Amino acid sequence: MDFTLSDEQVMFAQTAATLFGDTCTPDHWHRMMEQDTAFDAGRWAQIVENGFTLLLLPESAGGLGLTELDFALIAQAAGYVALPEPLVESAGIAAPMLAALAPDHALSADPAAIIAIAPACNPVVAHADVADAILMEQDGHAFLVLPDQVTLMPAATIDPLRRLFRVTWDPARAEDLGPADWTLALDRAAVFAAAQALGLAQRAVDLAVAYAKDRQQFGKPIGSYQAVKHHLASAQVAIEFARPVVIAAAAQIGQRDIFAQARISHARLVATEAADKAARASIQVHGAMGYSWEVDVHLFLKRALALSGSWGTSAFHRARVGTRLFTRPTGPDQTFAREA
Amino acid sequence: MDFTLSDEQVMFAQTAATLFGDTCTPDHWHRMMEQDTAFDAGRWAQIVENGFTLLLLPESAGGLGLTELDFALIAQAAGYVALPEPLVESAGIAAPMLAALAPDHALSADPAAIIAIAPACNPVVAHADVADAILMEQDGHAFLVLPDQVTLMPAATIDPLRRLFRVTWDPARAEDLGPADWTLALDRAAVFAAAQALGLAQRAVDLAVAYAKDRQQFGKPIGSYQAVKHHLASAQVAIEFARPVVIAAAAQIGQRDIFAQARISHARLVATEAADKAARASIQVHGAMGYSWEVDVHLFLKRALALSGSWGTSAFHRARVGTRLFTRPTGPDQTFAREA
Amino acid sequence: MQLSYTPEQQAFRAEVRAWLEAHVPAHPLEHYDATRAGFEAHRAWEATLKSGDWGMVTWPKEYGGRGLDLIQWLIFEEEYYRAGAPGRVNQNGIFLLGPTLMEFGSDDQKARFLPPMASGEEIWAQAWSEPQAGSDLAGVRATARRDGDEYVLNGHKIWSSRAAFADWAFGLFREPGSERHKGMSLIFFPLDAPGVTRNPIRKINGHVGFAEIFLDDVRVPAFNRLGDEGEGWHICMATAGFERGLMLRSPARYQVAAAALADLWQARKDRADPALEADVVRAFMNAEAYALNIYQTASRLIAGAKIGPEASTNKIFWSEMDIHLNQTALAILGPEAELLPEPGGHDWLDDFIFSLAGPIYAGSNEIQRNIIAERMLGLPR
Amino acid sequence: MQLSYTPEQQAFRAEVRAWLEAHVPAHPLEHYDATRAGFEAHRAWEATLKSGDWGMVTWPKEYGGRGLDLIQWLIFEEEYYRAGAPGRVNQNGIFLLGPTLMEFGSDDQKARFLPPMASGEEIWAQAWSEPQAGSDLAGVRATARRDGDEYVLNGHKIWSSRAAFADWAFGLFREPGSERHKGMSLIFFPLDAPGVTRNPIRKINGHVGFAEIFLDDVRVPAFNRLGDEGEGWHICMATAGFERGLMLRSPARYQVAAAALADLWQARKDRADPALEADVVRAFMNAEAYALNIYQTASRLIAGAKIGPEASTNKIFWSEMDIHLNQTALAILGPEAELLPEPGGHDWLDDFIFSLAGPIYAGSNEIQRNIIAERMLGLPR
Repeated sequence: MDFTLSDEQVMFAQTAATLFGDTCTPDHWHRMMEQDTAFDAGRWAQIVENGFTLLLLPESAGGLGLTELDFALIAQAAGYVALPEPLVESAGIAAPMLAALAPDHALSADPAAIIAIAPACNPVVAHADVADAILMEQDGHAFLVLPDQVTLMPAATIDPLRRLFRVTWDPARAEDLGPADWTLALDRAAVFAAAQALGLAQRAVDLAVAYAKDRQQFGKPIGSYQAVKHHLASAQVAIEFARPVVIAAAAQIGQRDIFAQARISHARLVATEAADKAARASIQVHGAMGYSWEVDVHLFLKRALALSGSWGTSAFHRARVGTRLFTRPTGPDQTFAREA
Repeated sequence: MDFTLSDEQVMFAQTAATLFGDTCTPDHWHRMMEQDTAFDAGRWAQIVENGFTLLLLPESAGGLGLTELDFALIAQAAGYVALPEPLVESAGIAAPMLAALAPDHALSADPAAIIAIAPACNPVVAHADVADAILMEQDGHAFLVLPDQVTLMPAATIDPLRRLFRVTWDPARAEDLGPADWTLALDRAAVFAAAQALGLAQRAVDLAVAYAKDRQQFGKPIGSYQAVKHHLASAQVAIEFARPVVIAAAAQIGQRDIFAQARISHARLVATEAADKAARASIQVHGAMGYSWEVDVHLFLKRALALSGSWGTSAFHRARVGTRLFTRPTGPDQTFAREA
Repeated sequence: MQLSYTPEQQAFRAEVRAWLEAHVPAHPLEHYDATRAGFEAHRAWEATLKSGDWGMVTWPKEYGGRGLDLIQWLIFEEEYYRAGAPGRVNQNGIFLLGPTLMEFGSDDQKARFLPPMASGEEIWAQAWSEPQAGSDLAGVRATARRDGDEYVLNGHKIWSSRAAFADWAFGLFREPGSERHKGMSLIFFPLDAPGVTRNPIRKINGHVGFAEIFLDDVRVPAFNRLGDEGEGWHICMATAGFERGLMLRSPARYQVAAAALADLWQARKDRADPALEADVVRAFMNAEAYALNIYQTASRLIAGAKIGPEASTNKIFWSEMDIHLNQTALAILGPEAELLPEPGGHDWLDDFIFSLAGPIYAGSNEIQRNIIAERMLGLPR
Repeated sequence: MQLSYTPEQQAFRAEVRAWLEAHVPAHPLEHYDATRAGFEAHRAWEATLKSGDWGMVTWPKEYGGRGLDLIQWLIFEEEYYRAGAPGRVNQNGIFLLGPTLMEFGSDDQKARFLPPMASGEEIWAQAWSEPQAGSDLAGVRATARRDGDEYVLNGHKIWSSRAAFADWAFGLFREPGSERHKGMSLIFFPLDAPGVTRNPIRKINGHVGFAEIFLDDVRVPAFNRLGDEGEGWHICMATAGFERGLMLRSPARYQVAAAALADLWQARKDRADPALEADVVRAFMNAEAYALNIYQTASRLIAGAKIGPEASTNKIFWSEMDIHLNQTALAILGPEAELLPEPGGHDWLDDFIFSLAGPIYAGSNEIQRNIIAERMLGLPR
């Protein structure tokens, strides 16, 4: 039993955090929004260069063969900067599915390839405009469709750094890759959404703390008032008790049983709730500033909202926890129990 | 349209508040608890003398012929002192039912008579030990049973000033009063529970305010800290937005339609919630003192708990509001709408 | 206690309903804060209202109003929201400045400012906050230097509602060198006066919602000062009471929203989380409770009572219920919550975003809780 | 990261389970705070534990412990709660005073006090609070006047857990004339010493839960002072850290409670509010999250980290989850919520009442939120 990250994991995550932090700054968000784009090709190239897109791919396919836990740490760092690029969707969910179904596919050999993914539960497809291919779910199969085989209708969304599309496609013209493990895809998506949400939540708190130290009212910093302190302390408590769940869920995803799935769904629920709570507390602490477009807290609120809706509703995830709770042994010796 | 109380209503309620406040003091609670009793015969005599038991009875039966609104104001004053005696159960619910079913019954002629009432939804009967008779629900009928016709088994409860009993009785030996209006009884019980809860809630806040002004920590009264202020302000908000619902519910009870019933259930839900919230805030503000038997806040918490469970669960009352919401017109012109 | 309408009140409701049915635009107007065209369309709507004598219904007749009592006002609002009539671009005039002018203005000031305010010819912005003076309004730094019969205004106002397109603004200015609550005056200035620069500020939904105003030696006549010199704080506190209180937030808007939420639930409950029904019922109860509270307050005011710090409880209640209501809608929408609505669809997302401003503006909820604790409950400052 | 137990850990679990199955009393003991008989029954249980070397499992062997690491401690606790073993009357010794003595005590003090503490021969009460010193512990007024080789103790302690029946107490006393954080010493005194009077205090469930202690010229040897004279505040803060933190609140108790809640739900869901299922699932998730958090912290501490202000987040989380869990149970019970249980039934009512103390004791949640804001987040005091 050892619930600590390895030095390598911490270092790799730190590399990602530094890269993201250097390039995905408030100035950069503003520039992207002014230019009405949600994809920075230069940053994507750096992401590819650093090997982040290869992380989950098997070594046999030229990947790094690392684990969902390693990727979750990167996803958390991506959340902390509200990363616009589809690192999580492509390298965390779609590419591993493609590699499992068609290990020799040309797209699997290209670490820069962007693959979008469309499970039946999502009404729209994220990042379809920049994707080199899309994995579509139908009758449990995965179909690979190329940009010239689909019609994309933009679906306007609240998150200015996220692009969604309704996709029209013809299964007869697409490549049927056969039955796919959509549950694994959903589990990965849920864990990485949770990890991003942790990053979003912490950034929202950090932004508010910085503001509250600086902003003076009635002759002292607003951060010295109990009301402000307690808003932010409560948000931090939510983060502290979501984080170990997310880490455990990521570490146990390979277990592929109802215990792991319940933990994954638990992680998704509480991490997105923490992000919503932290973002709203942050807006409140920022006062009117927090309600303005200029101050970037809204980006974190909006991304949290997006992550809470896709890849299974909250009711779906709560039901998975309920199934585990009501049909399997519970109690203090069951925390790390496995399916018999 | 006039949403104000009459001067007579205010004065009558003030009379009750003064009587209760003079006799039902912290010292008196403590004495009753030491003597392990929940009934003070002297106070009951004063209640009777002041006509409070006659309030809802028709003038033809020697009553005052006043309304549920008048009685609700008395019930609120009773809540403010956590009145132990069964004024609400007997004079507010049971006696009017008896008067409606058997206007010439000898018990109706006795203003001091205590009548307990046992709807099917309650697993136990309150105050059965001091009752001159009990109205039992069976198959929609009301049966009047006398003390020598029942066996009482005490059911231990959390509220030290409330006595509950499981009642064994034989319908064959009881007086069948025929089909009774159990819905009206429940409506009255719910409104008066809500009114008592308002009183409980306000007392809990008032006790905490008095303590917080006095208690010093870190060199100033704890009531000057935002955390304490905001706990109590939030409780007061809950009270302020329960009160008009309770008043309107009491005033509209005679309407006997789904609109009135939804409002009654609404009143019961939010007033008992306000009492729970206020009592817990009060305990928290009192710190360890609030957790001790000596300080009386616990009486208000416990009575609120009792009122939340009897005469229909919260789910039952929420369902009544839902029925009105989902089957009748809603919107801003419907606040005071009636069944067509 | 009489919780039903008189025949006169029922007739009045019918009159309002008929007029609105005949006059409310068939298509929603563009938002008044979004573009000049939207703003002017709303100004035209104010003129239409005025033409039917529905502009300033609670104002006394002598000032261009209809002299309605508060129950009639509530009925008017119910019908107004029920009809889906346009938002009131004139809100600052109706609820904030108009009543303040009536209470503190000279006869000449009332004659000059109230009629064009009532007709919508002059639309007003408020200019309370400054970058360093938000919750702490006594921190205002903008100055009004007296120069003969004029004031020379300098400073930087922010979060001014309507200021992007409005004609006039009113704000607090202090005598140079004065401090905190002293030496402040409430002064009106035209937003097209020389020396005034206004920059729109975008809200987090991306739409313009406020402006900041820079004043650089803006000259206005001393006539534009409301009340005595240095009385600004006192007057402003009275105005803040109006703003927080009964008048600004009509219960009808929440009842309309709660009804829309119930419709959303009915339409989607087969595929939504069953646990959300309790929240839908709760949203309805909240809107009802708010309406009942306001009816009660209105009755008390008609009977001669004065509104006190309980106005702060209203602010907290409506702001929290609004967030809850919209969060429930988004939860029902589930995977579609992040999508903007189809044209003509209810924009729950925008309502949610707007609701987040509730606990912040018009006195943050933290300030309101302090007020409740100190002025209602009597806890020490 | 390895989220499964080693074969050694599994074997250890089996060993604990077997021993507890053989030794846990068949019937629950009377509560240790309720009567002398209940107290002594628990003391006897401590002796039984000691006989199996299960008394002070986390203490080093040299002090009569078993020297378990924190993961083993968690496994022990899981089995202990799973077996429904008696509450630990020795809690103040195990988690508060024992570790503090090991860190700050002299060798002679350790030799004198630790062995009887480990065996249960001497049961300890804590005596921190005073009527005017609750959250503000630096407001302590009780005095320790030095008189040769002795201290003369005077004052009034309150909310002392176990003090009604315990043998010894430890508390803060100040040098006469000293103020606030200075001049305080941590001193042990026998509760049967001349000049000590103790009055039991009833909790809101009507049971004795604390006592107040009056000290009137109580003489103790200077040997009974832990650490240097005037170092009491420093030592006390270290102890408060132990109390708040990892050690006091084992996750197993909440997991047992969450499992019981799920059983209650399964048994009654046909007649309970369907909306409560979400709360039952939430209670399970909370207990799981708390356990995972503690496992993570235990792993970090084993790897050499120190526990910091994040202990305050634990306090808030467990206290709030405990209230939520018990409120959910009462809501499921509906009309029966106010009734005390049948003999042998789960006493949700008492658990609920007890949970309300959670946000108050061991540093109120208001104080904990201040600590999180100031020490974790770096907000100004």
